[in-house]
Amino acid sequence: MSNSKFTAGVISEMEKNYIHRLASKGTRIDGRKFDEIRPLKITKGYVERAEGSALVELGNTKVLVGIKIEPGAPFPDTPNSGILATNAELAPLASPTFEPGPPGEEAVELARVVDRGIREGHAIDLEKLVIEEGENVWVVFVDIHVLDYDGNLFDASGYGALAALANAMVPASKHELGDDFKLPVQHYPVPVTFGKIGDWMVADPNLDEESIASARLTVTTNEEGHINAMQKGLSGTFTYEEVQKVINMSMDIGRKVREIILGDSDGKED
Amino acid sequence: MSNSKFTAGVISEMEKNYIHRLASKGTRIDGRKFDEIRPLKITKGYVERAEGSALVELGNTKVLVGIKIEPGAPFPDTPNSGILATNAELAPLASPTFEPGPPGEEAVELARVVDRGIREGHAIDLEKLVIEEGENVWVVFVDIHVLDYDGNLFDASGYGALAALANAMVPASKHELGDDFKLPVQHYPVPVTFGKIGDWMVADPNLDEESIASARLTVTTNEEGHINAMQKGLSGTFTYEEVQKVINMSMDIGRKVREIILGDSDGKED
Amino acid sequence: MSNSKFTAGVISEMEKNYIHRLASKGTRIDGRKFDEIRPLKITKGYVERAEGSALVELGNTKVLVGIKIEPGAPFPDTPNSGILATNAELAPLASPTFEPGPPGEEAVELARVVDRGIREGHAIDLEKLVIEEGENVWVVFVDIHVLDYDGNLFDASGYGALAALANAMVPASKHELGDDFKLPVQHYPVPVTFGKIGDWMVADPNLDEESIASARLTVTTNEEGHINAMQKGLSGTFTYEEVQKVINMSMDIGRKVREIILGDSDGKED
Amino acid sequence: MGMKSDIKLIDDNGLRIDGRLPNQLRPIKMKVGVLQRADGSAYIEWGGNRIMAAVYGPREAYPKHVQEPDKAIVRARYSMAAFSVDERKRPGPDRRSIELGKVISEALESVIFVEKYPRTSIDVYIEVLQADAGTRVAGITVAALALADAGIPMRDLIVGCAAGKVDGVVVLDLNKEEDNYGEADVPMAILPRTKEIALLQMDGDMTYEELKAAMDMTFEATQSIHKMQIEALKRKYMEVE
Amino acid sequence: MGMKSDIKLIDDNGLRIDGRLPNQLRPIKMKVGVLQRADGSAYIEWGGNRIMAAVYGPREAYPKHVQEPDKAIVRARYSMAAFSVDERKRPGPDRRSIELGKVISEALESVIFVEKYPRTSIDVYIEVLQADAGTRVAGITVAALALADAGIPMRDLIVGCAAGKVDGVVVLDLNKEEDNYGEADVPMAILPRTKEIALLQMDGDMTYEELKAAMDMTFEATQSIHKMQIEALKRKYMEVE
Amino acid sequence: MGMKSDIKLIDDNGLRIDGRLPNQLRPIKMKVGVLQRADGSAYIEWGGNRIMAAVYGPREAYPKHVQEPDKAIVRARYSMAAFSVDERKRPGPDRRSIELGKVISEALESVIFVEKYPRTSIDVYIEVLQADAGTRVAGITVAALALADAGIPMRDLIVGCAAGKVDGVVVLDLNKEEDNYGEADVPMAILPRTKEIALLQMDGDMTYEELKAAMDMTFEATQSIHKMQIEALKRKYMEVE
Repeated sequence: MSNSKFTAGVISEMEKNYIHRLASKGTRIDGRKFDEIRPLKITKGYVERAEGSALVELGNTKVLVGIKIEPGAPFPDTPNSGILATNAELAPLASPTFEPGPPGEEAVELARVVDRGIREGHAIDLEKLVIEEGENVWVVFVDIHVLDYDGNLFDASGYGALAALANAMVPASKHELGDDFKLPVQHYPVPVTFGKIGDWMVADPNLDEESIASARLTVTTNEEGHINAMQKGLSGTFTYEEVQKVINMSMDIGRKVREIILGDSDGKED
Repeated sequence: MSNSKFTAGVISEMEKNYIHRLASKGTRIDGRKFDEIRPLKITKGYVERAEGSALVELGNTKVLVGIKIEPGAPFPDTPNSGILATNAELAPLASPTFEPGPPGEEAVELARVVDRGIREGHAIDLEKLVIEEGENVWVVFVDIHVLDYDGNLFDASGYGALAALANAMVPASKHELGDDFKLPVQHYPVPVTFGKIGDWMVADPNLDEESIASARLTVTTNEEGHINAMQKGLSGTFTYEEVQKVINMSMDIGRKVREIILGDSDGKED
Repeated sequence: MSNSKFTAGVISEMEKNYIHRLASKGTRIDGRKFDEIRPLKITKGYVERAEGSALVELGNTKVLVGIKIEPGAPFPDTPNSGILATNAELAPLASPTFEPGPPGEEAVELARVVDRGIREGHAIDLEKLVIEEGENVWVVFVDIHVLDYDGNLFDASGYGALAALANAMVPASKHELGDDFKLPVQHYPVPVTFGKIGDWMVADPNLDEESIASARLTVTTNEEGHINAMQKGLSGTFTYEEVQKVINMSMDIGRKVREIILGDSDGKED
Repeated sequence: MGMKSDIKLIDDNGLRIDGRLPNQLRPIKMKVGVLQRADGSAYIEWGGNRIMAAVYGPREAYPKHVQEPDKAIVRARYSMAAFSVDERKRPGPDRRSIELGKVISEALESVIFVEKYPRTSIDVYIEVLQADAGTRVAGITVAALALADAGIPMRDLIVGCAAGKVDGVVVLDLNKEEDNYGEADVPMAILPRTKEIALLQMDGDMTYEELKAAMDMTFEATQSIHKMQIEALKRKYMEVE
Repeated sequence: MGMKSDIKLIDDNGLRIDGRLPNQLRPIKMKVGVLQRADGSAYIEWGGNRIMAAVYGPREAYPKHVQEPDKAIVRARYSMAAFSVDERKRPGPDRRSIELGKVISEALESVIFVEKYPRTSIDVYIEVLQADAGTRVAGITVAALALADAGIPMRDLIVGCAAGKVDGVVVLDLNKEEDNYGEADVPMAILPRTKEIALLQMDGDMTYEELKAAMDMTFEATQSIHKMQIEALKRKYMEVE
Repeated sequence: MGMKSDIKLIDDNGLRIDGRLPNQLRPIKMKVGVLQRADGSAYIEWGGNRIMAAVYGPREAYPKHVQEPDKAIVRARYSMAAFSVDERKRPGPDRRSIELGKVISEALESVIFVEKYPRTSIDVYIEVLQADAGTRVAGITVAALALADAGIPMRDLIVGCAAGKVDGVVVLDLNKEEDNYGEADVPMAILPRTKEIALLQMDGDMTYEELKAAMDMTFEATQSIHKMQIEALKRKYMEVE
């Protein structure tokens, strides 16, 4: 199914033409360059009682990610590994098109793409989360809560997850399992998403751009310049060259975003 | 959401005016006084194979409550306490407006209000239901089955629950855990509900009255005159004085109802 | 509810009259005799990785049955017995009237009728599937996957289940519980279904016949000529004599089908 | 059917564990018109079974896409109260309830003049308050009364009853122990006037002769159950007059 | 309410475990207009509670069969983020959330001029991001601001607050420990102008006099909370001008 | 991807555990028109994968609110039989199936002339009967045949194929062990005529150069898979003539 839940009725034919015309002149509806993301603000520790949390504001898109860490049984085929579980809620307060109820395919895709980025980029050293081999390990729940939807949830959620993980403590003492310790985060795989508008690739599309993009590509790269995950979306196509271009731009932007995520902002919104 | 499932299309504008006019003359559509409940008949032991049961007829409203008691694991934070679990089914045979399917918000509220009355009034001495501390306790299931709906399910269900609990045996021998024993019931918190019609408060509203009431208040009091639970409903409001008046009347009516519940009627409907 | 999901809009009034007229002349729309089933082809081992499997083609009806066998806890009341669990999926690829989603009442009835045939006919010697009494037994999952729907799913599914069971191995070595061994199948209870068209009983009704049948009767008999299960369906009725006639014909047809099921065809479709 | 057990279900005098003869029914009591809101209702006690049935309709079928242009749809819902059985049953329909709802719907439809009420539904709710084997046939029997009480035109007053086999003996109307440890169960629903069979299921292990004996027994029993139905209806409508 | 514990909730000086006097509120901060997409929104910090509310509507009610011909329907949805509580909460509504959504909807409807917008819905989403007891009354308080921000005409700016009993003392605005180990909780919602009661629940054990004392305390507190609401709205709309 | 293991996936001769060269496909067999009821259907065996696809449509989209006024909607449903994998899978869609259904729908829509059939749906059902890694790309490949068999106008016959990295070597078309214990997987769907990329996912760890090598390998392989598609269609339609 197409992404109609995200964009239904958001934009008129006239606006659509206007955005295309701007693109042909090298600019965007909010004045950004093609490879420029919106202002990014990350507030770590927004929810003090969660084991880790971060509020991400990417332009007007607002996502809160909270981490809970609890002991649990390991999967039978990975007795020596902690568990990562990622969930996304498109809370209906975030958009008139989000409805209450169980997660739809958009929420499922969002959760899985964020999960793959963290998992395949080995962001967390899961082997350090074993309490007793084969019996008891730490389960890391990453819960993504979308609060205000103005496009590009993949990136906002991915940044929130990384920032929240980076700031999370394993609550060992609460369970009488020794001292609390910092969640072992070893890599920072950063997703960057591009929308294809006409023949142009624009970074971090906002809602208006997302509504008229023919295709979407998210590339997750880590601090070593390796690629950890990709996800193409929508019913348009990319050429080989376009994909290569997007990968390169994603790496560049990813580097800058990683610095912001690793920044020492820590505290509540004022 | 409003209580539309309960009352949709039940009453015409003309009947509504008629009921208001009667109220202004101090009487009600079925001739009762404002603080008079409908005839109440309680048949204990209606379902012999349940651990306890009671059929309540409150006017034409008919509710069957059954108790099942089974061993189970205690909640981690209350290792020294049995468990109370209350469920309500608005069976579709009881009303043209009840539909098959999982419990709606009306059934959930009903179950939770009855549950709170029993729980907060400490009707059952849950500490006497521990089999092995932290390992095994008795779980008391209170299942409310609405059979015929003519208004005021809160009270009919609450009376049925109390009567069924009062008549319940813990089936210890069946589980090879010693002799059966009477469920330890120590308090009798009795709910009484009033509907607000115009500026009048009427006890035990029937379906017609419920349909036109602007607000509803249930007050649960015990044999010591203490208040254990309150629940206001519907989109109308009460003044402070009205609430006080309802509480006082509920205590009075509750005393009489408690006698009927504790009465020795025990046997099947003939 | 009627069987509208299966047959909705399948057949016109004209076709209906035509089939009735044919029946009155002793024949059927595809030229078969009343007690003649469609060509039956069974391919055992179609899915090599399942513990057992069979693809059944009964005319144009196509059903794939797969068996998975895993260790699990026995039911408390049968500690000395393995477990049989049967499930049916009316996959939406099989018919324009099958919809994605949880099993509807047709799928539930299909699974339960196939399950009863196997269970009540004691096809599997479940007592030989105990690993450790009261602790661990083999659970036999029979999964029916309907691929192409041209009528009479009960029989096609039943034949597939028997053939797949007959060809299943218990994967003991995979779970370090000794050598693999053949699933102990001791009886072959074979279902045969008749549709009632006018006053005629036709064996193995195809979709067109099913759509106009007033009643349906499935009789499951074993190699000793005993009856193990019956299931009447649809809103028409049978006389006592009609039931007797159907039972007798079912036994006859069942004998022939049993030979095909026990045949040594084993391998993939070419 | 067929759980292994050492229980002797038929004693040396040929009597059953509840003292009945092989062809003897359990005690049955029926009452018509037991609920106010429903368009029709009835209650039955049959052995340890306590079952209530209510009928709503004919009423506009909802949701609209289930409507049939030329007839009423008959929707029976069979459900068991959580406390109706030994071990508490989780509320909500399980697979058994779904199947029983389907076959009971089909059986009831066979007697209702559905073509009189196009685009409507006739909803039959069967609530098992206490279960003691044979609930589906008792449910059909009491549903027939509720349909009559609702004034639904029918070509016959349908009756349900079961027979089966325990300890090798063909017996009528199995109770819970016989159902659990017996060898076969044959629930049926009969149109008493024409003797048509509207519901027929069977599970277990029976020879052809045993099955015929069981069916014969049931046919005979349904005639006397039918008389009780008529009496119950008379009691209701005599009180009214 | 009423879990057994050895925790002393009121110290020898009559102070509570967080140092408050019996009739003292926890710190409260409010902000109006915190979300872009919603028609109205607001945020509240109340003790350790962090709650966001958004309003959509009046908009055509969907599905159509819930529409009322003569008024708007008010649908409040109360939900808690998985990470808002000590032990992770499974996403999706539980029975508590369903009940709270219902009573909050009824309370909010009491102040909205619903008859102005027939066939529409006014959807209020209350998201508890961090929970610290009293979420339902804080949720109503912040929802009132979101409704005002959405320009929904109301006859009053509704305020929620709770009182209760801990260690035998009637206290205002219970925190988490007091809620867990105290003896009673009385959440209320008040129309500050007319002093009407739009939400009233209670659980625990209280005498009539204690209950009146608790209600009096709440009435007084709602007046000061109401002032904070007005301030929060002014801050938003002064910035705008 | 990336479960720890001691399994050596590439031997000293550079061959893979199933004896293939790095750029070698597993054996593939395709058949068009395998089902009677569907408007179009096809079957593929690809290594140990056994997958059936059926197409229904264009038909009126249901429920109505999903209809698009100016085009058909393409709804692919990916599902795995309970017995298709080593440990029995619970029936019904899991999160993985839901995501795959979404990305496959989008990929298929890229080749279908959806604007020709407003207000309709084109439903594609992909049933994995046995799974052996690469099911999504095999599923797209067989779905293309089913769409062609249904006569749906398309601008190209889309082809799926994956490449990846195992033991540090870039390889084509991972099998189950390589998928479980390898380092990266890059499933793609290509329009063979224009070489456009309609599906692209990746997970694992790859350098930019490795990723390019994997994509190159896939591009080349899709050309030969495309020829097999054409052959399969010819076989069907030659038999017909």
